[in-house]
Amino acid sequence: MAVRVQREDFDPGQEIAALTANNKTIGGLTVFVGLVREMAKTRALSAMTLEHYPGMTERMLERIEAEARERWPLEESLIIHRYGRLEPGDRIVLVAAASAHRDAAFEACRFLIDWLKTKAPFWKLEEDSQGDATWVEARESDEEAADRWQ
Amino acid sequence: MAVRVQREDFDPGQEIAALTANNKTIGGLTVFVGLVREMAKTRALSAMTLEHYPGMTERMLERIEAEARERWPLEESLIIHRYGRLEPGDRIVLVAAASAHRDAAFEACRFLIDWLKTKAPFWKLEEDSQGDATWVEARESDEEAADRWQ
Amino acid sequence: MRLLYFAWLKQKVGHAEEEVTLPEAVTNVEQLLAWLAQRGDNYAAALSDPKSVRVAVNQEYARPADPVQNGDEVALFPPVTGG
Amino acid sequence: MRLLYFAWLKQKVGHAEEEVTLPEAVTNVEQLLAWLAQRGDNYAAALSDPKSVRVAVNQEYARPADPVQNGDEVALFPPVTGG
Repeated sequence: MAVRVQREDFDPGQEIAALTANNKTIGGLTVFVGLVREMAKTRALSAMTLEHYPGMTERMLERIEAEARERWPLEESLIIHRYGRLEPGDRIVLVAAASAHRDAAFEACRFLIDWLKTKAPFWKLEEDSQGDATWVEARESDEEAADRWQ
Repeated sequence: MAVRVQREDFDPGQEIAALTANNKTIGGLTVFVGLVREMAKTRALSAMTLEHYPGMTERMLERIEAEARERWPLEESLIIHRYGRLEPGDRIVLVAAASAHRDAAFEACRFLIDWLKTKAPFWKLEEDSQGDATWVEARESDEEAADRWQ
Repeated sequence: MRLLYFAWLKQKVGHAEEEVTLPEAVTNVEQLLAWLAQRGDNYAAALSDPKSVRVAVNQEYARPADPVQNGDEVALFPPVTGG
Repeated sequence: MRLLYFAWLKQKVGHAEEEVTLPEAVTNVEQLLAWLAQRGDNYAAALSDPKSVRVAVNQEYARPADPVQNGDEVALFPPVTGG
């Protein structure tokens, strides 16, 4: 059970290994990794800057994680979210949930990323190849995805 | 797009890195790793042996993967399944799906493992600490999970 | 009261944070936003569309009727877009 | 015809594979299982519960009425439990 908000990249393999090490109760681990895509809605991106609210961001992520652990019998869980300037192909976020059974692992992992997207204070500033910078607007589909878990 | 049936262990981190390398169209990657649990239904296991049908197993996994790629717009997909003798904590299977969007990545990953469990010719022989060996019976819940995708 | 601004709200207001002393008449989030909006063109522009402004009081999401007071940390930001 | 057995079917039959020549009357999966079951106690025991036997003909899942012929590779096994 851990939450990390950091500028540095992370190593999914190392995180997965640490989550499952020495816990022989785990039958399934689901991991989601979000990456910066080159193509935004209508244009090619050269970079993206992620801003966050130090303090509140960690607090909200911890709450999302605690909520997942109340809803599903998880052995382990992890949320890592980066901030700062990222380029296409860079990792942004990792969420993981491990449980005795795969149902719980899948559902909790999906819940973590859906809630994170609507509850955790992060904002994306996209830069295109012309140097134009635009703040990403919240997507209704993200709200709908999070609403499924109400 | 790849399927591997192998006796050796695999490195989830290396597989994830290879899947996402140099593809800036990927926005989300979902990975499921299945592990040998120490506790079966009613007793502690000391080991498990996975038998398969060389030839048909690979063929079925390739078909399951092709089916996922028809249903969702995937950039990458991967199925690795081990056979032979495994101990509690050992990795059994990895399925992964990468797409521009997380919906497709999650659903395709779930589909891959659900179908694999009911269509791919693998059989598990569990050994407990007394040395008693029992073939695992197919679970109805696995059939139901696969039926959702019909 | 400590005020924090994020994302385009920070850009429109022109700074990331400031200390303010609330008039006595300002006791909830809605009143705070109305009071801020009349402090200058930059604030008016930043707060012109209340639907796109989210408020956190002491790092908890807050609604228009939720109370505020001097000593609070209040953050203003657009809907979140992480992950 | 090449016959393959897996998991407990292999243990009950006593071997993993064999070559057989089909009698002319055996033309589908159902007839094949009936014919095998009367070849000895080991076969009868392995095939006593048809609901727990799956059949693949040339590495494709097959149903009772699907045809079989000499030259086919036919596998008998319990419901699968991988993953």
